[in-house]
Amino acid sequence: MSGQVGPLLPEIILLVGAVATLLTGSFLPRPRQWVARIIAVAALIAAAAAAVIGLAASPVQVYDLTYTIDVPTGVARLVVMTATLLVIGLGVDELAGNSRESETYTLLLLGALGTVVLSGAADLLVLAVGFLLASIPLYALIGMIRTPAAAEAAMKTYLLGALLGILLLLGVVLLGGVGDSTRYTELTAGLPAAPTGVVAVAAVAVLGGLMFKAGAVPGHFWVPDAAQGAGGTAAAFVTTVPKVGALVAVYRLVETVPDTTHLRLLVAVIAALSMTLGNLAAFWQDDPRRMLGWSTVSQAGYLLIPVAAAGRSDLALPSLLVYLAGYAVSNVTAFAVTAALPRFRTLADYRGLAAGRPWLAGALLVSLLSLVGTPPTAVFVGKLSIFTAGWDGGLGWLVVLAVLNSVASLFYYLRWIVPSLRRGAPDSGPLAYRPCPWATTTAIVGGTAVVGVGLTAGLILALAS
Amino acid sequence: MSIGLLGTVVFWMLAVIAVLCGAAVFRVDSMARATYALAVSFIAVGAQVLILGLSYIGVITVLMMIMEMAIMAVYMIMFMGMNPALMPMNMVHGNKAAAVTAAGVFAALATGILLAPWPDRAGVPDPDPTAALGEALIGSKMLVMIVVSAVLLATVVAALVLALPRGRYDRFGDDLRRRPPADPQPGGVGR
Amino acid sequence: MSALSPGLLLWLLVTLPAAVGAGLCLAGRRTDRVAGPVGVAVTVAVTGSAFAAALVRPAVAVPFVAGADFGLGVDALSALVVCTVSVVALLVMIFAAAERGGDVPTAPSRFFGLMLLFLSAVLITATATTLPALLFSWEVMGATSYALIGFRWRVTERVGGGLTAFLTTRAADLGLYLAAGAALAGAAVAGAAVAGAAVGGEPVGGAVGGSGLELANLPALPAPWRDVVAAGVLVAGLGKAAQLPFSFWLSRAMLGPSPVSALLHSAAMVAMGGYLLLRVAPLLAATGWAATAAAWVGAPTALVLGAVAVAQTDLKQLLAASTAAQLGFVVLAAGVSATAGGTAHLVAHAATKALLFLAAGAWLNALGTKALPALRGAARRWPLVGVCATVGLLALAGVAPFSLWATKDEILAAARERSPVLAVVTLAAAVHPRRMPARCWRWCGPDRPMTLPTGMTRRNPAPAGFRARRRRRCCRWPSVRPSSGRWPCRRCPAGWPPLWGFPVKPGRPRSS
Amino acid sequence: MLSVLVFLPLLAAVILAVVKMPDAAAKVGWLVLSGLELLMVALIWTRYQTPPPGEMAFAQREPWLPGVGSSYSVGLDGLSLPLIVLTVVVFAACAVYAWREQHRPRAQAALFCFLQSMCLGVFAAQDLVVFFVFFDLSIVGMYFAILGWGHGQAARSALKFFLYTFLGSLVLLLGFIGLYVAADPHTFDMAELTRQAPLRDSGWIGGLVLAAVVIGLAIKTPTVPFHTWLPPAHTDAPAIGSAVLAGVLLKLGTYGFVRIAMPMLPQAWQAWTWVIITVGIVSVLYGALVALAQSNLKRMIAYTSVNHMGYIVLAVGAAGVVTADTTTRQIAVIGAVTQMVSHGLITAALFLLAGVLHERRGSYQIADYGGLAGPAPRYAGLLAVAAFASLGIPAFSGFIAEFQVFTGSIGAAPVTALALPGILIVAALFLRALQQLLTGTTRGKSPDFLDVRTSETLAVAPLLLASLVIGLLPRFLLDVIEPASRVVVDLVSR
Amino acid sequence: MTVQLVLLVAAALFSVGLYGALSQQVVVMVMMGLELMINGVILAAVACYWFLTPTPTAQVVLLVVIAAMTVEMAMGFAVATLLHRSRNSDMTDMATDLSG
Repeated sequence: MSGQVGPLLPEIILLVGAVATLLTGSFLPRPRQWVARIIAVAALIAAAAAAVIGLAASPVQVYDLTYTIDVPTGVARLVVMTATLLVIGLGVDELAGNSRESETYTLLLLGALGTVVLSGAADLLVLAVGFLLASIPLYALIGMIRTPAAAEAAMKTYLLGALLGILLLLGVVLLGGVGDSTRYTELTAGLPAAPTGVVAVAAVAVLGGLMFKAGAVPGHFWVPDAAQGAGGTAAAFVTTVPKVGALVAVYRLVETVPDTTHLRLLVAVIAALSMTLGNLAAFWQDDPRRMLGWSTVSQAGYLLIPVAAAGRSDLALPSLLVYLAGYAVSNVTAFAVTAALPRFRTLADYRGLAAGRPWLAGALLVSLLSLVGTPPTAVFVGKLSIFTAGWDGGLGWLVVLAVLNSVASLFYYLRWIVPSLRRGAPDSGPLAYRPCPWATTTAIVGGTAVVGVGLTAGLILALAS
Repeated sequence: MSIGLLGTVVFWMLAVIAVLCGAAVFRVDSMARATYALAVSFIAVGAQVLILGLSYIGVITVLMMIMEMAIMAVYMIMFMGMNPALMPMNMVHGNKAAAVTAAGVFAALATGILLAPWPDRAGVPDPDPTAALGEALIGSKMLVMIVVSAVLLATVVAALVLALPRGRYDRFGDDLRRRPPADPQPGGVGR
Repeated sequence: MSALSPGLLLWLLVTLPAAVGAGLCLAGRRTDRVAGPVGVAVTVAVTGSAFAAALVRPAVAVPFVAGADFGLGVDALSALVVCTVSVVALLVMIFAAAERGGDVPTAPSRFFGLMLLFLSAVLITATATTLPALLFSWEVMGATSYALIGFRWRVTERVGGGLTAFLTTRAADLGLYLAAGAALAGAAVAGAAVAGAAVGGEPVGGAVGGSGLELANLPALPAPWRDVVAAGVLVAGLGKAAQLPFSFWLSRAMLGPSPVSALLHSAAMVAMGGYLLLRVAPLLAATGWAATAAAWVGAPTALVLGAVAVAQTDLKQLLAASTAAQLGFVVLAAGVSATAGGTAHLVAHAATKALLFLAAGAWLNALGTKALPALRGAARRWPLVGVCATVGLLALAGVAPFSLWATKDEILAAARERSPVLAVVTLAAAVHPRRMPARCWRWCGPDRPMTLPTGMTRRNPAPAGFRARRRRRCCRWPSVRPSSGRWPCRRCPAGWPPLWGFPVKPGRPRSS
Repeated sequence: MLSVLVFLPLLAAVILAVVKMPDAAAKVGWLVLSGLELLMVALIWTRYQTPPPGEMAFAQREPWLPGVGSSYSVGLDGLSLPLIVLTVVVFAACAVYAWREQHRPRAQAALFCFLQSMCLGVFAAQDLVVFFVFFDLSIVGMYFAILGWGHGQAARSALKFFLYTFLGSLVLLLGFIGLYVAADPHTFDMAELTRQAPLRDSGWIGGLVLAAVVIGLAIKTPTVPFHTWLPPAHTDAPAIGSAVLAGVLLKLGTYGFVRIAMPMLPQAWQAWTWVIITVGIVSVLYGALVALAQSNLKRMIAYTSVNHMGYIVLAVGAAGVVTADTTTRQIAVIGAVTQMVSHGLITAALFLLAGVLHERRGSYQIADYGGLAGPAPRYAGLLAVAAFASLGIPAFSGFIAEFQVFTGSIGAAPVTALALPGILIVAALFLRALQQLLTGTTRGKSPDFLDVRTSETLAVAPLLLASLVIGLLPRFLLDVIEPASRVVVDLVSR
Repeated sequence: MTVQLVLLVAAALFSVGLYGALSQQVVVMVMMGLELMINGVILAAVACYWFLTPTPTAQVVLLVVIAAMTVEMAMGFAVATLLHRSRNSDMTDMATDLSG
């Protein structure tokens, strides 16, 4: 039952890496904190490697069936590791020499660990603690730069997270109470016999908590604030990584809870609300990060489509994973561009980017078009497959709505793309200002990855199905 | 297994106390009193837990709550500069909406609770629940506790990062060699 | 020639002028010097080929669009028409090549190029045996006529004349498109009826579609489709032939250079309208109603436009109106199945009208006007032209020894067989032309010295350079004496309904 | 071979975009690429053998997205081969025309190479996802072409274009997904979907999927009432952008009708064919009438595109009237495909010539010019020839196309004769425009108008020559199209 | 004494806490509301343990809830401190820089 260390190697590496980063960082002089960064990066790479090995092995459930290591967990691990690596890459310029650099890496690793635990949880209690582990570093990351805006964002995130976390706990308590167990395997058997109303309320409560992590309605209020107020590193992390674990967790939850609760329908409605609200709110934003924040809300809506089709379509799970992978890379890349130009806080600032910084503009273009869902970028295959899964799962109306939303989203992404392609003033625009090198490199790597994932998405799909 | 008549009576008295004190938290006119009311509410629930046979958990609930209230008092004195006993307060917003929401939630929950066909008790409690809990913690639920440990680590790091404006480099210099640390207020607490 | 196979001969007949014409157009100014001689030479060759083809009677067909071949052939009817066309064209070409002062010398290469293209289109029309081939040349004919009428492009009015001509005839051409569709459908129905269920498998462009679009097979189409085809062809024919209600375009088309007018309206475009109806006369007859309709359009046109012609004071307008009127007889002939008479009338009219147009053009070149009052005495000044014109006019009037007298009688006879009322109308129409030459003769006759109204240049909207050039030309004609700018207009009856498009008042002369 | 043809321009685009080089080198590179593509496409044409029904020539299939039943699959038949050739020819003309481009020529060359690759990809695609990928990317490429090299209100027009066509492409994607879901086993493979015709007995769902596919394609085509993006996009696009947009991109929509909508959804197509025919008739007449009302040359040409595309819609609609005779419907489809090629050649030439106006004098207003034939006789000649070709005068390809469209359509559905006046109106508007632009006294912005340069002539003349060749000797083209059209009609009659 | 009655008490606590969390302006007071909600959850968990599933798992649930409470409160204090230091305010309503 216990002591199965091998399959959990990636998680263990992350935890050990976090501790090692923290301890090493505590004793390092300020100019040499890069050592902590190396440790963190090494831990992530090692964990990713272990995750790849784990992916090759057959699915297994460890710790008395409370944790599942299967394809979704494996893909989520890889996506989380990759995204966190990219986040560290884009954050070097901002963090290097910062007095909290090593703590930031520690928190990033712990947050990543929490997300991975969420994605692998096969027990409501593991889910609950995973939720905590994924949430708590977020508060600190968001507030890390200590500006008033960051503090405000941290506060909002905290309040919403605590409230919805309690809701999740309530759901866990009730499900455990009526289902005789907290393990999914037993809940699947026990819940159909339990009072439907209670199960439904409890499932909705758990779902509500997870929506906070996914940044979807109704737990979305913190996302744009965090994206705008937090530092570039934190913004990229909190809008990208937690979603991965949360959505896989929701997927497992939806598959566990009996059909009689109509949880799928609720998920579909949440999906519809998220994508619509996120898009509508993003329309007139002038701060690129805040716009991206709202766009991630709408992306969460799209991501919920395959969840709503869980079990109804063979493609539901593969499409979710593909979309997650594509989304993570694209979103981090877009944030990397903002991190490369931290002084540019309005869309108009980006005027002339293509002329002055063509590579950066290329990365921006690719990542935003990917978020729109343009082939051959990463999200395209994701969108294609989630639409297919949604339709296949009997959610035609939702797919139509998603299509309309995609078109609408094009509008505000273009509000960012178009100025960056224009000719700008030579003395004030990007030409006069040197972008942060690490973030730029990360953006370019990310942009390449966006296309790469798009072209090789077949592998992920094949792997997942 | 039953708790007997006396247990039942005490249980309900505690329940009434818990709810009334809970409500009082938002009715009294000072933060200190609110804190005490909250503490009483928690202790009442902790006692209920004890009555229902979970001595270990009941005790840690009570203990934890007392500690927390102490911290809260310290916090208020430290940062809010208020005399906790006397400061009148009325700091609410959206009162009506909040009340309606809460009432609605209660009504919905109550309806659900009353209408739901709750299942019968499955099995009997362990004769020694604390031992059973211990076994579960190192057995089937071990992973939960492992993750909780990570959560606690994260909490420590996160809370310190947020709460402390001055890090180690501010105190000990960039090479961490300055002794004694440069603190505005001497005493080694980093302020 | 004898070495050539008949098919090649036919191809030579139609492609030689097209190729040379296109080449001349493309070459632009570079071939201006040789354009005239080349044009005449090619037309000579075409005339030779035409007569050869008339003897050999070749027929060719190559696959063209889906469902139909591009078929050409010379039969008795077309042999006559092809020869007439080429001879008239030769005459016109020679005239144009010899022209010195008129429109042509401004851009001879373009002019002869377009003329040759036009000639080619006419020849294809005359020899077409399938609907696609017919429509092909039919529309090219319209387009080249547009370019020729608007040849002097600096004068907006002239281009406008071309526009009117093209659009009007094209509006009528839509009938041919309709006819083609209906013919195809009808052929398919017929083919399905014959071949049973074997429709799906056979290749497109095979027997079924192809035969349906052959002109000779049109009368055999099943009923509803045949009527649609007949209607479409009828409209197209009437449009080109400038019959009522399409006749107005012909009046505007008179703005073109004289050789163009001559070719267009004697043996070529207008005549082709009549020719088409003659060719499909069996189809018209097969439907019953279409033949009657043709007859009842032709006869009134002859009557009304004959009257219009008499009222004209502009020589070219007069001739144009009379062309429409004469074509009315041809259409009538088609309607009453008097194919032989109609064809003869067509040919005779072509010869006559070419003569007259050339005479008009000669005078126009010489005098700068074609307004009848201004032509006073012209015949005496240039006796040869005068004699020719007189002969032409007499022929047009249907005076006894000339050809039109005989042909018109034949048509009349056929009409009488069909319907007495028709015959009466036709007879009335036949009377009109007899007044016309007298009228022309009165104006152009030997009495008075001719005059050139100076007002003409004053009113002309042509640009300064143009005007200067004409003044120079005027100076080369010392006999031209300025006189009063007013022309007598007492003879023109006011108030012809504008429906027919011809000027109801004498108006200002439309020359450049 | 086919894949090389498709992806070589993409490779060139990447090289042009990434490698820093002088502008002249970029232009030469683009020309060389165009030459190579022309050679390759000529080779493909000579080696092309009509494939048996249900199969493709030059077929290639590689696994790509096995999870969703999609693979990289390309191939050619009589429907796609002419359009592939058209694409290469039009882009080559653009490469020549752009020889004198001053504004960021390297980026422009890269972008158009990219666009060329995408357009070729759409025509070659034999898998719906591949089709969609190329389809969507062509929109993106065009958007940047208008945005980067347009004039006037280019940003707004480009956005309108993008939003409209992007919506169209996504609706199309919905339709594809519908087909995928209905197929058993689920697949995006075109040949397989065509074989299955999955929604044959599903009643209104088939109609719904067809509606999605048709609306998606109709927006791209565009037909009334989805055409409103077209005129502003054309007006503000650069000359070569307009040429590509009208010459090639519009064909993506109509090609989709014959390639996807008709063979894969035959019964729904039959059921809704009267709607298609109606839309076609309305597009023909409305496009012509609105074009007649334009005072801006480019807008006028743009609206004639709506009219010309209407003929195609009309014809493919008529092809769905199963009660009619097969032969006539085949002729209609042949006419439709011919019209695609013809319109591509002629309209590209027209737009390039319109671009000359703007390049010289900065205006497309017809009233600003007059008597251009004086200072610029060669320009006048080219424009006149192009205009006549466009209005469907015989000896040019437009006649071949329209004749077949009408004979076939009228034969299958006599009501289509209502669209005949379209021919007349288009003739009227073109001749009127010619009259105002070219004839009369030289006035307005016309004096000292520089006649066409060699590069412009070399760009435009081959397009018109190609149109002339097709107009005079259409068999070489029709022999390729006919077997494929027969297959399409057989498929839609199921 | 039934599960319904105990759960009703828990629901009452939860709702009162919710009211507080939604209505209070001071961060610490909001936290008190949240704590009351957790209090309700604890009671519900105990009820579930006693009346429905008297298993060790239910005890672990309780333990996790308490741990969560502790952790959340710790973070709450940290955030409140941060807010207080950076904005000199601990009122939720005064932090309105980020909106839209």
